[in-house]
Amino acid sequence: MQVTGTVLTTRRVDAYHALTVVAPGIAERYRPGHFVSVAVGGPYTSMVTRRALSIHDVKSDYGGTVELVFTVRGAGTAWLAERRARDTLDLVGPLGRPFPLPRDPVHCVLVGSEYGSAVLFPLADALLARGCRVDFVLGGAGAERVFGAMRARRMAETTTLTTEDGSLGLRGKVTDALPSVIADTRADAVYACAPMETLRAVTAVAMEFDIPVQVAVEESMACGIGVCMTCVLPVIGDDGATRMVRACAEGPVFRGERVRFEDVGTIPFDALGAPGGGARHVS
Amino acid sequence: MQVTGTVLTTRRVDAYHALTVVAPGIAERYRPGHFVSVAVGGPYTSMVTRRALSIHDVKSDYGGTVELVFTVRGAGTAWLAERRARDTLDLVGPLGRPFPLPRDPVHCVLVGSEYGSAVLFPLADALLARGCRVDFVLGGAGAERVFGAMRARRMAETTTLTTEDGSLGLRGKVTDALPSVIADTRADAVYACAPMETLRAVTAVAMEFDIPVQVAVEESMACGIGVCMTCVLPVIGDDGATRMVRACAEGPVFRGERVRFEDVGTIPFDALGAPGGGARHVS
Amino acid sequence: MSVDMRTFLAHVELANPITTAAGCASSGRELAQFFDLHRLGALTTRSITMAPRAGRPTPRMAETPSGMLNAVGLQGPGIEAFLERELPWLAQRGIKTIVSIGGGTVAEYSELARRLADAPGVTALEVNLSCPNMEDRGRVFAREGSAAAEVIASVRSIMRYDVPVVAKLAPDVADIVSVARACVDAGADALSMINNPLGMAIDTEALRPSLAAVTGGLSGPAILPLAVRCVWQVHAALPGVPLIGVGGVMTGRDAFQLVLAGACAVGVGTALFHDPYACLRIERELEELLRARGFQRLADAVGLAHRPPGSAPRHLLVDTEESTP
Amino acid sequence: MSVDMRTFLAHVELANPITTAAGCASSGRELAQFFDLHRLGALTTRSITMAPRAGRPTPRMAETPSGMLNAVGLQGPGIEAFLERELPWLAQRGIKTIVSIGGGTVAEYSELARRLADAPGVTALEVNLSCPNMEDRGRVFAREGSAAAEVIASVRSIMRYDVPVVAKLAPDVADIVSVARACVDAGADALSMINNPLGMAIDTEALRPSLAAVTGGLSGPAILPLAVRCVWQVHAALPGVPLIGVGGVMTGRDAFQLVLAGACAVGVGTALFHDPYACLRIERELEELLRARGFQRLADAVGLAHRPPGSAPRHLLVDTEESTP
Ligand SMILES: Cc1cc2nc3c(=O)[nH]c(=O)nc-3n(C[C@H](O)[C@H](O)[C@H](O)COP(=O)(O)OP(=O)(O)OC[C@H]3O[C@@H](n4cnc5c(N)ncnc54)[C@H](O)[C@@H]3O)c2cc1C
Ligand SMILES: Cc1cc2nc3c(=O)[nH]c(=O)nc-3n(C[C@H](O)[C@H](O)[C@H](O)COP(=O)(O)OP(=O)(O)OC[C@H]3O[C@@H](n4cnc5c(N)ncnc54)[C@H](O)[C@@H]3O)c2cc1C
Ligand SMILES: Cc1cc2nc3c(=O)[nH]c(=O)nc-3n(C[C@H](O)[C@H](O)[C@H](O)COP(=O)(O)O)c2cc1C
Ligand SMILES: Cc1cc2nc3c(=O)[nH]c(=O)nc-3n(C[C@H](O)[C@H](O)[C@H](O)COP(=O)(O)O)c2cc1C
Ligand code: FES
Ligand code: FES
Repeated sequence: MQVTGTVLTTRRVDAYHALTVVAPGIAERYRPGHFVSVAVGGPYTSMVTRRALSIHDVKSDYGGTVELVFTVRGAGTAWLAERRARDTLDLVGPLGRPFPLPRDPVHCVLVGSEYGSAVLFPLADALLARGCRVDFVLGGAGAERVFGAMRARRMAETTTLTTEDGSLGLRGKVTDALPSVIADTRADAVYACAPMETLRAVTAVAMEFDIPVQVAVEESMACGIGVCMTCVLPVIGDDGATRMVRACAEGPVFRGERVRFEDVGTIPFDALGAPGGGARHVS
Repeated sequence: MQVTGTVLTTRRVDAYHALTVVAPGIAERYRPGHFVSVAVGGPYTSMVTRRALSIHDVKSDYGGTVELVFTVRGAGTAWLAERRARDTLDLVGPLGRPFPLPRDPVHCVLVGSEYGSAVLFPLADALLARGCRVDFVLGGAGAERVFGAMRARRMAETTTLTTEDGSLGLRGKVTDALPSVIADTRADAVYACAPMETLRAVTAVAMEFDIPVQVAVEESMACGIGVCMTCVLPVIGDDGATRMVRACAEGPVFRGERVRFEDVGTIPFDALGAPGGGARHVS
Repeated sequence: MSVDMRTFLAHVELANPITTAAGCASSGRELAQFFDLHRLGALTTRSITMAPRAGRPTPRMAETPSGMLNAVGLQGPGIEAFLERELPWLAQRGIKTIVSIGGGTVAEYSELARRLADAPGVTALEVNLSCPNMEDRGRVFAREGSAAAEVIASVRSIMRYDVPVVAKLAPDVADIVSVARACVDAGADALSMINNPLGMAIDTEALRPSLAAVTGGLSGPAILPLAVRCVWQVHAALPGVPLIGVGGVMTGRDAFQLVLAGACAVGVGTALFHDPYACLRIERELEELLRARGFQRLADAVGLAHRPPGSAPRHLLVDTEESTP
Repeated sequence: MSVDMRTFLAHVELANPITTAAGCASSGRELAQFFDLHRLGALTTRSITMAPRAGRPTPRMAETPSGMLNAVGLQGPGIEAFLERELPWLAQRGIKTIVSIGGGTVAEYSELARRLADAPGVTALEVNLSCPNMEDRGRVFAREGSAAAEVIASVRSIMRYDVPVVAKLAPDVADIVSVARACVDAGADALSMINNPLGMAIDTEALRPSLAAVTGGLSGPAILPLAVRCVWQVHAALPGVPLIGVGGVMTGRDAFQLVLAGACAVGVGTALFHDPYACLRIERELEELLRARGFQRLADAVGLAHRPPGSAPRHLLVDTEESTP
């Protein structure tokens, strides 16, 4: 659904911007892992595409609010960073396939890098509500780019932090720390949100431990609602065939081992409908 | 020159919006009749052309301010109407040829319609400073569209108001009132700023009385600085030849009898360089 | 007083002039989550190809000033799956459906037409001529009148007489009227224009083309003036031919420009990416603009801007003031 | 470390790659009120015609999303007055001047070239081929390779060998490369692209075309992706030919896109209407972008985006982060 929400609060969280927006309909339908798409630039803007942002939090005040956490990358996020309380924001959501939750009270490791961590906190809440054990591995380039360390510490059994410059926690990447966390916590499942390269490595680790891994991917999106076909990546289906599927509609959450990370940005020769591919006749 | 000015105050004046902008360099160079061009829409806007607005007033506070008075017509002026104190505004100016002032302390009638009146007040100041007598004829569709009546009354010997709906002053147009004002004040010259149709009629009246008339015209402008050639109208030169001249660079102020009002929006067959015209060989 | 928004694509009546643009509404189901598809004049499908197609590699899109580039490469399930899963879903719900087809040879377009000839639920067939012609060194059909005409003639001969064949044209030509004329002479019942002009962006960080496919189709408001011009020129030359105006329509006012230029229907593409409800909003805004100008029927506005200067706009009963666009 | 911004238009050296676009800087004097014209790589004049021209009626301009339409109709004083008043003013000041010419017949272009052949101060001659060919039912020269080539061949044969002849091409063609090739084969020393694609807007209040001339040329950021694509395609096909990239350049980043696509010089048009200092700003921004990426010479960036994927960007000594564009 589309909502013209009012910005309630804006704040800086370390290197990130956080916006809380009143958006009752979206908050109500929300599940952890959902994202929204935000119109940027105001009236008469030259920016025609929306920006996809994960929902970091929903609250019930004012009929329902959503919180977005983002980093300034280009013109659209720069505009968003200038929003102030009482400005209006045009959101479409909740979008995408949320994180599937385990039926049983299992042990889960939640792995987040940079702003990717933001989407994991409501997931952690949902897991805790089901009696799961939650452990966090959060990382970033430097201390101020590790999002949510404090909150993680309050919620989780353990929280492991990594930074590439060593300014906070272990020096290195989240995937450097992950194996020992999985081993120590006897984890049954991994959830991750991070850049594609990191998700690939997280998936490799989880597969090594032979435990399921759910990853939330990020692909350039023009519509966010499944109609433009710009956000595709190669994913293996239940039938074993690779298809170019939409990150916005079939994702952004996928089972890690199903995503052909090494082929992202290409059309694998054996994908359904690949040019000249024998796979043409699979369907 | 180009100035990124800060909006000092915004207010409504009857049907109009007024913005005072700190723009020292422009205020300093200003002469009555000058205009500025304003960038609209903010960063990443889809509006690529500036909007031309007459300077209504300059003051010396804050190193120099200019005041603009405008009506909302389309998207650009709608955006301008939303500016608030402390916003910045990108101005180029002062532009155009200002009103020529008489050497002697003559009697002048200043005729303005709608927001066109705005540009006449600093002109009146300048005329008064030279010892001229000033009389105003101001009009509009209705009472709230007659700009500056109070101020005119304070400055001028007489002020005649006209409205088309009769809600203020005489029912009718400024040109209905003009002949008797000229006669009563024994006017030596007329200055006018109004829609083209009105300027044409004002010019006709002045010519009937055989007194000079200076008109400030309004033409759709893409650049305001004389480089795009979109703002032209047919004007008779000193040599008697008609040329398509730029309202922004050769104008916006012209001697009324030189403007071929009835041919505005056409290329008169006898204009210099008119298609197939014998005038090709005039130059 | 409500405005009669009905329009005709050849002899097929649509309840209103607004349709989705080909390739911008996927299978239709995605938009159905947002609104009742029956409220569209028609739904236009993505361009269906013979074989399933995986499309082009990513990145497939880049934002440009008031526009975007796309290089999707006709990703889709192929005609088989379309006939099995997508078309029946639309047909069962009675949604007016313009099926778009794309091919690399005249034979492929013809085969697609054959497969669709007896399928229930095809309101009209739109032939996407912006596909590379494999038999002419990949030159796009729409850029060569005779190649375009050959496709249309063959498709027209195959489709049932009561299913209009719409030729979809591209603006990247020296003379759109001659391509339009060739298609109409070959039997096109209507024309749709414009498809995306070819554009490109370069990523100034990576120092490479922004799109994996290097070039891509430009869409969005940036191209509205090109669409208005093409519709105008073709309507002037072929006033009897129904035109679907497409290109950069974001508002009812944009749609109205195309209608005044000569379009009897209007396609909405990129706007859907920004606003899933765009078609409904645009229809409402267009109706409001017509009403405010005293039109009783959309049909009276089609091509109206062509009337000679000085002639009175006879359909204007009232001339009301309009607020800010 | 400053970047070497010099560039060559054929054998003519320009101090930097930024020039005004034809018809967007009037006689030059207007901009001289704002900055020293010597700081331009070159000033390109409006297209000079034989006779004085009054141009088209007003309205001559309409704003469109991220663009504008113009229908000025080459208003200007004619070659006589140009040679008497405008060119000497520039020549005396030693301002590098690219003189643009426009005509309706091959003979007219040739006559213009003859008049300019001995005039001092002509750095290069740009042939505006987007003029209607009176001998071919008003078909624009730029849309027909052979007509364009005929003009270029004649002009080239007349101009002195040391004055480069630049053919200015339009994007409204099915295949810009073939027109480019025809012009180069006919002797063009360089190419400039793109001129305005033809567009149109309709005034939805008046229910008439917004421009008195009905159609007009589209310019501004909206067309940048078309310009990048044309420059890219032509540079790929004719890598040795110097290209002036023009179309929608508002920032150094836009100019950089054209440079990476293959332009060795960049024309700035519509941006001047918004910002009289645009050329200087764009030059500064472009230099800054090059510097930040470790380029020592502009020349090393020309066409760089064509390098095969995987090959290292050898000119990148440092790979610094960039802030918001
Ligand atoms: C499902 C999903 C969730 C996301 N959640 C967050 C989040 O919570 N916080 C956050 O900071 N960022 C998030 N991103 C990334 C965010 O969408 C981009 O940073 C943002 O779109 C960049 O916009 P821009 O105007 O700053 O950059 P520009 O480069 O100007 O954007 C130009 C165009 O490219 C698209 N684009 C560019 N980069 C990306 C990207 N990485 N992903 C998707 N589209 C892109 C934009 O949508 C726009 O259409 C998410 C992306 C996806 C797909
Ligand atoms: C010398 C001069 C002085 C002016 N002074 C004033 C003033 O003091 N107060 C005031 O309210 N208005 C003034 N105008 C008119 C003002 O420029 C237009 O109302 C304004 O440009 C409309 O912009 P918009 O975005 O609202 O309309 P839009 O219709 O969205 O404008 C679209 C484009 O057309 C141009 N345009 C449209 N109408 C006009 C017009 N009437 N004149 C010039 N350009 C136009 C705009 O500049 C823009 O490029 C003046 C015009 C000129 C030429
Ligand atoms: C992502 C995308 C996919 C498209 N796919 C098709 C297609 O399959 N067939 C087709 O004829 N046109 C296709 N088009 C072109 C549109 O139908 C339309 O002609 C064009 O985008 C201009 O309209 P717009 O500016 O409203 O998007 C596509 C456009 C976009 C943006
Ligand atoms: C008002 C105006 C006048 C123009 N006049 C000419 C001209 O005389 N000769 C020419 O070759 N191009 C002319 N052009 C085209 C420009 O030189 C340029 O190719 C085009 O506008 C694209 O660049 P831009 O987007 O930077 O304006 C004109 C463009 C505009 C907007
Ligand atoms: S973003 Fe459009 S289909 Fe996914
Ligand atoms: S507005 Fe550009 S020349 Fe007058």
